[in-house]
Amino acid sequence: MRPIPIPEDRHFRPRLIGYDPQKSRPWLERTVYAAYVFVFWLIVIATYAGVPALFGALGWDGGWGFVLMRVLQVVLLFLLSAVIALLLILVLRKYLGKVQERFGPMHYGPAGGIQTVFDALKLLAKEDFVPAAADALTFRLAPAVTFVASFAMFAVIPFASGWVLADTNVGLIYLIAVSTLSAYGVLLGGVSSGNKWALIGALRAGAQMVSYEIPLALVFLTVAVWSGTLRLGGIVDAQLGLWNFLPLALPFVLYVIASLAELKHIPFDFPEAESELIAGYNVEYSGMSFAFFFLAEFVELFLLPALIVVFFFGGWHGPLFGIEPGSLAAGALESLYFTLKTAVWVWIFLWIRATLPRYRDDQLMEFAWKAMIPLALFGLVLAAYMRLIWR
Amino acid sequence: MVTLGHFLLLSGLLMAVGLYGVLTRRNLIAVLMSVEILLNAAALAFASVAAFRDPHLFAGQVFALFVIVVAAAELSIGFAILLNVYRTHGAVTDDAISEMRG
Amino acid sequence: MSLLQEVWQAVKAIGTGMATVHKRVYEEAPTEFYPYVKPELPPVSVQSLALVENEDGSERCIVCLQCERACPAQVITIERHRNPEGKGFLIDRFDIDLVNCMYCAACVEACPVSSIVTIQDFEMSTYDLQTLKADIDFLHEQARRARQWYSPKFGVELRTDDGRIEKAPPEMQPGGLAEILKPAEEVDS
Amino acid sequence: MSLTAFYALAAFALVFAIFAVTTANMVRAAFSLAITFFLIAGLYLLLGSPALAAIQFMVNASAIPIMTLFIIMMTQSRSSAGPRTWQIAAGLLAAAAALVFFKGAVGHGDGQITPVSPETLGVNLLQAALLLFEVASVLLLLAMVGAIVLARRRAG
Repeated sequence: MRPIPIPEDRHFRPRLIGYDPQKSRPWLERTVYAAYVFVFWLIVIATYAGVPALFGALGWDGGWGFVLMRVLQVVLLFLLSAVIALLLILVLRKYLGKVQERFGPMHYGPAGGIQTVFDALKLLAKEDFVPAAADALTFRLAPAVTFVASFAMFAVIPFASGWVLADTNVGLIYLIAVSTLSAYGVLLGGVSSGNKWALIGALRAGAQMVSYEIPLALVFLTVAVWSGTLRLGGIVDAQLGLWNFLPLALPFVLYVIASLAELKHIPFDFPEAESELIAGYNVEYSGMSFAFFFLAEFVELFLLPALIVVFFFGGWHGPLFGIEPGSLAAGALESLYFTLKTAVWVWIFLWIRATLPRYRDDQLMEFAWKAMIPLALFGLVLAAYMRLIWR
Repeated sequence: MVTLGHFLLLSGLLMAVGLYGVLTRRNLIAVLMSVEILLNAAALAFASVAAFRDPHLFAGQVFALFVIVVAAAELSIGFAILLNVYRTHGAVTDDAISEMRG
Repeated sequence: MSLLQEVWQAVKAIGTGMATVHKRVYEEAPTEFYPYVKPELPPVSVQSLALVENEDGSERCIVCLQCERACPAQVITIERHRNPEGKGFLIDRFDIDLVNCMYCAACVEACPVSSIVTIQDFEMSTYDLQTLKADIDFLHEQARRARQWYSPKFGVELRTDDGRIEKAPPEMQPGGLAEILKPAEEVDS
Repeated sequence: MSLTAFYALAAFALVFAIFAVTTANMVRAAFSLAITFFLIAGLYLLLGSPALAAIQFMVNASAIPIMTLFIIMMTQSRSSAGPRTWQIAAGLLAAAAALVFFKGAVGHGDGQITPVSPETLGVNLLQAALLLFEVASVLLLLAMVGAIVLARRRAG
């Protein structure tokens, strides 16, 4: 008689930390999120206060030393974007799970808190192949272009007063330019994949992003007209008395809608509509290349809400409790305010994603050209008129 | 020390590349792309002369802006025409639209 | 309907939807934590098959081949030889191909001595299909591991902690059919 | 340092421009065209004109190559046929002529770069060059209307 092995425990059972099988513990989840935000905050402080202080102490703040400092800051920002992606993917999965009567990831780390780290490791370990029908060079380049286009926006985002890489006086124009750029990677990735779904997804993405660029740029101009400057720090400073979302209510609403479309976020997620296009432009990607597309998407999911905060919700402004402005403590506190305001907006974006269904493609374009652009123009004229009267 | 000569020479080289492209490309989209290089070379020449020799008015920079505008307009019209060519002839090469030659 | 009314309705619909979604977040999910918490299965539940031995360890199966004939999927293979010392037959081979079995329990219905029973062990997932070509040892082992099984003749039976087989109380019997099952008890004794 | 930056930007701009006009793969051509225009935007930064650089970035380096990629997809011309021999000859000749025309630029002047702020450029655009500005807007409007009329699918 053949002996049959009967394992005592036939199932692979990963450990459950923080989940009583009978009930969930929301406080543990929130602690995990807070820990991620805390790491984020520390990296921000290190990037914008620590590194310049270090180089100033070493006396390397001129010439190539300055270049080295900027390089170090950019490396730290890359780390920051990795933290953002890890946190946002986790929050997205947990939140959507709750909405859909599930728990989301809960097996690895406290309350599933390091699930996304393992996911990232899995993506790193996967084979990164190029399909036979693809144009190999462009196919390889596309994820990098997408990521760089999103990442480049960090250059002008002010985390606190003076905490910005390039406090340029063409900041807004730079933002418009860079946000146009992110259509590149998507278009190149889809076109070079040699896959019809990817091609359709890329064409949809291109058309959608180019269309929604226009209201987005018009809202940028409205904010510039209202604040009287193209510098992002200047825009935040101009909101000291009154946050912009009150006088600029119409452009604010338009900005939220347009940035949803720019993010390729539900209800505007045509480029990667799973039910129609499998995954759209990134269907042929795997491994590291796919990870870069993913990273870019979630960095943008942080950056566009951050821009909402900069433009309409007073950026880093908040009560300072008597701390002298300009000091390290004040900068840290201001960047914390900025982070928390941004977190609220990210949450609202996720909430929208959990609620709304997808639009139809022709309705999307019609909405952009027939509603968004006229309204944005109207808002621009209105803002200019109010500015003439009031200031 | 960067001088005006550097920029003008670069502009000339880009102009040469653009001309070569206009004359050798057989796909009409590629021809339009070469024209873009030509226009950019011209804009670069304008902007550099303005930056080096016109410290008050910067008329050259304004003109460079105008060149960019013209480039955008030219390209949109050109692509619209090419789309029509594609609809009637099925391709956008120079062979496709040489039927007038008989 | 005017444009403004339409816009207002759209905004109201979106607001209602988002409020509903937000309320849902704070409610408990009805998720079952399966590998950690075993599900409550009904007493009669055809998850797998087992071959019950008597309490003294002797074979309950009389090798009558009723189950092999009853099986619609023909997954039961039995070989036997005549008992040289007494009456009846001895088992050479009793195999059930659990891969192709469709768990109709026709064999359980056919068994005159209620040797082959249905058990509640549903965790049959494996990396090797060969382990599901159950032979007699496997089927006995399954029966020894099971705490509870069912056959139409004896109803639901339980295995106590010291290994004895007992009849389940009437409330655990299917439909509470304690009276119908009485003649079966007489056959057993 | 500015000389190093100039040589780096100029060399790569030329390389990518040459690649754009010679490669048979149209998608790659459009992409290298975009890179050329990025590098030219960098040259505008060297010229002390961030506004011009940003606009170059926005229009020439982003919008136009994306439109080109679109039209490449729509007309299904992913690859371009190679040039004829006489075309190469004519092209080289024209390029040489252009270079002869520009040879006077070599060693031309050693002037100082005057940076121009966006405000100065804007004020100039709306005061000294107001007519040009208006003409440009009319031109853009005409181009938009013309493109729509030309590209519209006709009934039947």
